Amino acid sequence: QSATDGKVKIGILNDQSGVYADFGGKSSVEAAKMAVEDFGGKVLGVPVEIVDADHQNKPDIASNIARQWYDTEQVDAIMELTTSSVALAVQAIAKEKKKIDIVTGAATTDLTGKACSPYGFHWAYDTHALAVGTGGALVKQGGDSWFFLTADYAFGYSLEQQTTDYVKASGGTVVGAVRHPLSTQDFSSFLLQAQSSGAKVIGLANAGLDTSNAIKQAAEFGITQGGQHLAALLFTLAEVHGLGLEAAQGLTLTEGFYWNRDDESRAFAKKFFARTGKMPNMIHTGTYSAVTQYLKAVQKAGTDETEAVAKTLHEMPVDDVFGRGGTVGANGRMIHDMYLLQVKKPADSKEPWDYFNVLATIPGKEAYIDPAKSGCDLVK
Amino acid sequence: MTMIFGIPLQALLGQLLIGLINGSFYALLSLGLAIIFGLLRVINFAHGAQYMLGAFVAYLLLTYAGIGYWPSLILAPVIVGFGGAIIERLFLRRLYDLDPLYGLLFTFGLALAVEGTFRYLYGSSGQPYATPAALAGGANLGFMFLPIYRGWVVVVSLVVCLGTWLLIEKTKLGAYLRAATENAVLVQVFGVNVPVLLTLTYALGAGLAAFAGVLAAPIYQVSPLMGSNMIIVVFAVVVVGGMGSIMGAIITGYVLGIAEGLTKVFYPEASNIVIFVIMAIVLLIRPAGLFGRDA
Amino acid sequence: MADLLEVQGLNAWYGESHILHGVDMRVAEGETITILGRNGVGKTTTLRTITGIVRTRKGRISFAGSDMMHVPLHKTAHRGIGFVPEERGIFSTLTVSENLLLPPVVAKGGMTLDEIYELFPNLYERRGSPGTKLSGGEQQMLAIARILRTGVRLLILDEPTEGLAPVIVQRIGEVLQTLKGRGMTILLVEQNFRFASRIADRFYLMDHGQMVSEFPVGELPQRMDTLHKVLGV
Amino acid sequence: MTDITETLRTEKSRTAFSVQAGFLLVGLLLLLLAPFFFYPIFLMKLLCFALFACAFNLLLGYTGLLSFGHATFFGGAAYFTAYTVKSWGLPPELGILIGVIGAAFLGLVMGFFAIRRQGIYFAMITLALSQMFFFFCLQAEFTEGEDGIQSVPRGHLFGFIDLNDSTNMYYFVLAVFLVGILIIWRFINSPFGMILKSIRENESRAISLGYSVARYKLGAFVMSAALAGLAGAVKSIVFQFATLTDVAWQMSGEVILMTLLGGIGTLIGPVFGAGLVVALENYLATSEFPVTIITGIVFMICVLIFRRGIIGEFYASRLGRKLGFVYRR
Amino acid sequence: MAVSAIESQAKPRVVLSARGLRRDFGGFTAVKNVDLDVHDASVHALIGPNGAGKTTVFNLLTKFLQPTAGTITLMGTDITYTPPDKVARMGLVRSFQISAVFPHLSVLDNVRVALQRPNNLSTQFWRPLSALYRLNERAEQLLASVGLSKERDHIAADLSYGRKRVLEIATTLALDPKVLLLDEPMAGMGLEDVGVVSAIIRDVARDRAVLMVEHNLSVVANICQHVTVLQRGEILAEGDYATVSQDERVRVAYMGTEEH
Ligand SMILES: Nc1ncnc2c1ncn2[C@@H]1O[C@H](COP(=O)(O)OP(=O)(O)OP(=O)(O)O)[C@@H](O)[C@H]1O
Ligand SMILES: Nc1ncnc2c1ncn2[C@@H]1O[C@H](COP(=O)(O)OP(=O)(O)OP(=O)(O)O)[C@@H](O)[C@H]1O
Ligand SMILES: CC(C)C[C@H](N)C(=O)O
Ligand SMILES: [Mg+2]
Ligand SMILES: [Mg+2]
Repeated sequence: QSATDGKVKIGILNDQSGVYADFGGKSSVEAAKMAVEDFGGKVLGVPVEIVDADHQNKPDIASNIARQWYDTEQVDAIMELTTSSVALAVQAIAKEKKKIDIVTGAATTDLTGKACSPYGFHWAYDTHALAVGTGGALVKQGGDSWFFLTADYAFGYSLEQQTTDYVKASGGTVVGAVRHPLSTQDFSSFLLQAQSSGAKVIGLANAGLDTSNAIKQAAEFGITQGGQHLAALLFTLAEVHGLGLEAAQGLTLTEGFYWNRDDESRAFAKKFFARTGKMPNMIHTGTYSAVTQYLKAVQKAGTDETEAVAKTLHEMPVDDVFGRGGTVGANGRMIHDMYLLQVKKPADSKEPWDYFNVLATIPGKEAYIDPAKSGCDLVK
Repeated sequence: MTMIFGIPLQALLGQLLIGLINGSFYALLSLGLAIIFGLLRVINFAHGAQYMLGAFVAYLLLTYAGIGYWPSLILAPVIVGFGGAIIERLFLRRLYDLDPLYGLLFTFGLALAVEGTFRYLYGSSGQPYATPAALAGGANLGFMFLPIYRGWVVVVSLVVCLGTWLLIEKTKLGAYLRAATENAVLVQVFGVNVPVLLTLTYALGAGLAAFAGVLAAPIYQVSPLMGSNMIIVVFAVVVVGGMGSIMGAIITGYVLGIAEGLTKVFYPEASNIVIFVIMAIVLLIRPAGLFGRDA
Repeated sequence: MADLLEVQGLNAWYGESHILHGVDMRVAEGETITILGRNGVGKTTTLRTITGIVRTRKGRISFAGSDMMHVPLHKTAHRGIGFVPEERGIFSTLTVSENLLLPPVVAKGGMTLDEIYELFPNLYERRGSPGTKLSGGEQQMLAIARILRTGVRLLILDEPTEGLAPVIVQRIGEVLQTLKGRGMTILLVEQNFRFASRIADRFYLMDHGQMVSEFPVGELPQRMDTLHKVLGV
Repeated sequence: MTDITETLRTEKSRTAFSVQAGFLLVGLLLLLLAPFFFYPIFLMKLLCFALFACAFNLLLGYTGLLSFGHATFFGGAAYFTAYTVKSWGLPPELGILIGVIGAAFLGLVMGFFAIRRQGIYFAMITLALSQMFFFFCLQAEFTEGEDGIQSVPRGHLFGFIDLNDSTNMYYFVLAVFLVGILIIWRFINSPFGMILKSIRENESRAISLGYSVARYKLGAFVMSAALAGLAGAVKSIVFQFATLTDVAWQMSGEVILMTLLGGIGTLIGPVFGAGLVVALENYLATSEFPVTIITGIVFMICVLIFRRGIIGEFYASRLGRKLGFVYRR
Repeated sequence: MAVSAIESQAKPRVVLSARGLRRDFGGFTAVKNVDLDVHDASVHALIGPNGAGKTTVFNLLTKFLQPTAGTITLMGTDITYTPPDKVARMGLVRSFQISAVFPHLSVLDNVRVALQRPNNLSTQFWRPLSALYRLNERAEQLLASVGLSKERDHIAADLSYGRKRVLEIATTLALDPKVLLLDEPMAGMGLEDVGVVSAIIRDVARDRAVLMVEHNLSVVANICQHVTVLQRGEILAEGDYATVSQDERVRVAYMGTEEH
């Protein structure tokens, strides 16, 4: 029993220089390396190797790298895959080449829906979980009319769509939406449209710096003073840190992990902080978890051969600092609890990186789409 | 709410104002391009990079030297202009005798290298730059909430554009510049050190771009690619205006900014391309541009 | 008389094409010299090479005793050479007075603005209008006037009467006479040698990039026939 | 500006002819054997870009027009092909044909506007128009925004050659490349090419001889666009992808670099230029060092001291001349 | 086509005519009130001091410049708004003041380029260059007629200035034009070439109209039947050489008199 080609190699493919670089970026590579070290550095008697690359959020660059990794560099699994367009592209290649991919960085539910792969897994979070978490919370607070600022690609559409569904199901209305290209710098004219729409909630169906910029500029144009509410549908610790508590306070957001949750998470975070100088968000930790689980599966399957590992991954329960009590659906979705968080006021933050109050824990079953209803044709 | 063509007045005026703000940047940048092109016959593709550098220098001054917005507003253009002067002396100068396309290609390469370097050093995500305290906040104009800083941008860009225009139209140095634009050799025969004039002109153009960059820093993120997105639109502005006159460059900049703002109200899908569409129409009617003279 | 300008074995090229093939000439202080020659023989090129505009050149040019071959173009004016080009070079975006004030004063002895306006009253009337709104004659006057301010020692003129009405030609002749009277040295290219004959002290005849003969104004009558032939008039 | 082809024609020297034929044969052999030694996808990418650069050079090198908008044709064709193959289920050869026709049409439209101005203005106008096309692609439904058109099936060529097999795919790309080069070669060395050359040499004279210069330029522009489109269309089949990268202005810049680096106005220079750039990018793709820094610096160096490009310098060198090459611009 | 239709009728004596031609550059009027009739089978000289507007008139007639006012008629067809390439195809062909050859083409190719269009060999992009070989014979004839046979394979740029002008004339003749406009065809030529070119022009003008700008008055006296004198954009005098050269105003403005 051994690795088929004498090595086990994991590729971390993510955005390391663009608008989503803070989400994961180089720090995620560290998280992956930590996972390998914590696992003992070897599996089935061969060393585990991590390679990484920056895909600049461009699906074509990502595909080229992925192809080359799978074809010529004996990479066994590719992980993280920030941003949905990239993840969809790479998952398609992985499926065709019968290789494993575990997505922790992208959000679209298509990955485990119509684009699902027997060898593809979706690990940290998804748009449905965000819609349920953040969208749901705001609707409950009375935000029953929405206007969306949507990133113009798969992720944005799916986040807007699922939040819309949720809002409508709760009796609310959506009064309009504008789409903006990835990495937009000036949101002012979009914000003016949102402002004059009169919606109670302006839903930011975007991510990363796009969201941060939109929030900052909304403040500049006095949008929150005007009584409208901003919903950052995808926002993590990293962005809160970048934006600062002053500007971010009061935002409601949903993450799959919070470092200050319990002792176990704090211990992990401390180690991570020592290596990267920042506290982990759900994507860093998700990547750690994905690498760990993959190695466990290889170990258990006794081979790095794709079919066997994929089978094991589907069957084996997840239990680590990230995915406590997680299970993997037949569509590849890892189902675990999510946390509804609120950003603290600057005065309430007791230590560096102490940013959130945990408002609620959303059970995995609620947060994620039932695999049977996901539209994935692998689920009978 | 008052409506105009089915559009709330508030939205219309708001977008117009935003168009004017964008127009301020277009005007500053196309002005710099026009000055450089007029004398050096170089289409300065690095103009976007110099705009970005202006913003970055301001950011770096703040981060590493604690120098704030106001001094940066002067310092950054001077620094970038100085860098431009060096580039002109060392490289651009060698290209004057060749097809002007080489100047375009050289500055294109320069832009790539500079932007690449900053992306390498700072990532493409961009750095925040705070609005100076004195200009923070906003004023409620009734139809919209105008951030004071953006109002300042419009005013200061108008002042700088007019100032530059006066410099060129009303001073001795400006006369040299205009004369050299027409016939550099003759001006040199008249004892003017035209090579130095060329250097100064390039520095001035680069400095103007950098100035626009500093102005932009608090509005947008300070990001390595902020200029490359801008420069192509500015090229279109320049084609529409034609390279004939300084005033033409300024006016076209503002007008197209506003046109873009209006499109955002009436047909937002086309807002990104409206300037290019206008360019195509102008080309059909007046190939030399609105203010251009036939080459 | 000392030679103010001395040119020896001057060769010049436009790109690949070799235009001047060893021009030799000298101009004494205070003298007025006219270069004659058919179209395209290199008269303009000679002037442009002496002023330093054409820089692919070989040979020797010395002015007031010092070598000019390595003087940068913008320094020639400061050495005391003033050039009025064939195409006059009036700047259209500059007003008449801006045009006038453009060349720097390089030495004492130049005319003041007032003197110039006195000499060319019609320029004074039009001092605020853009250069190219002037008539051809006015442009030519402006081109000459522009140099007079600077106090140069050698005035180089390329076909100053080209395309001008006879009255204006006459006016320009008078101006040049005045300058001559003040002791200015003048080097002139002229096709209209009847005009030239009234102000020049000496002639050079140019052909194929060389000076083929040289003669004082007195010999003009007996040279008329050869000139007619060579100049194809 | 002359190269292999022209010496063939004037047959100035027999030895030169055989030397060049030798080069050609060796080159061909290398291309045929390459997939046994190199990663086929890399080779296919290289060939696509080489064809793209040659098509671009047809315009810059032989018509004297610097287009800064060729990404439009390359990327546009990629979108058309990808869309028709994926959504309409067209076979690859038809998809490619549609891509080429689409690119030619885009070339006609862009050319119509741009031909009105010359030199730098031409460059700026093509740049602006291609940026307009970029925004169109960004917003149009069928291009699927930032996602691009993904998972384009490679399908079966003429119904029976399985392009999913990378060897088949490679030889198909090679064939397209060779046909493309052949077309360019014929185009340059044709009566039409002769007129193009004379227009570049002296435009007003050509007009005074009764040639409607604008139409000839437009013809060359459309041809160049169509061939650039061919390259893009094939690339979309190879990579099963069409994305915004291919229509972005950086792509237009890249193809200029390839051509400049290889040698403007030489038939095969751009092939070498493309090879170098693609290899460099491949090498740097997984390193952190942004490729644009290098690209930019190479650009500057080329413009400052190396304007003839690799092949141009070689032709102009003593060895090159001895072998019977001529470089004149 | 219109041209041949007209040709089949009685040949008009005036083949090219302009009425009230005017051209402004910015505020400056380079040409005004020019009426001009160029007759078939004759050589017509346009003379005048430098800057008089001769080249500008050429540019207007050949439509390289659009007149600000006035009309131009070529063999009965109004060409005031016809583009220059079309005008050339109608049979009005010009040469340039600065020699206009295709510098990097061979002498033969220079002439062949001109022959391609009338032989419908200019748009084929699918045919090899050898398709042009059938033009060689005609091209060589043309070269021989101007004495350039020896230089057939030279690169045009390598020719002397005078030979370039000769080549330019050969190229122009290749189009078999009805009306030829020659801008200073002999400027900068050696005496030998002047003779050759004068002879060619005279020969050519047997069944064509030639309008030429020329400074060399002995040439004008020799070969031109009509002379038009231009000054500051306006026509100063017109007629045959003898008349014109006696005209007092012409002598003052152009040739110069002892007194002015
Ligand atoms: N910029 C240039 N590039 C190339 N050749 C030139 C240039 N200027 C002039 N020539 C050529 O150099 C030669 C001499 O020109 P130059 O202008 O000196 O003649 P000229 O004697 O002044 O004639 P004219 O009486 O017409 O002014 C001519 O053959 C002309 O065609
Ligand atoms: N494109 C232009 N723009 C502005 N002015 C022009 C232009 N072309 C010619 N001119 C002006 O028109 C006048 C007539 O010029 P043109 O070239 O027709 O003279 P010409 O009679 O041919 O002279 P030459 O004998 O020197 O060739 C000149 O004053 C010239 O400066
Ligand atoms: C990094 C990201 C948060 C990107 C986003 N989740 C997406 O799926 O496209
Ligand atoms: Mg001259
Ligand atoms: Mg002329």
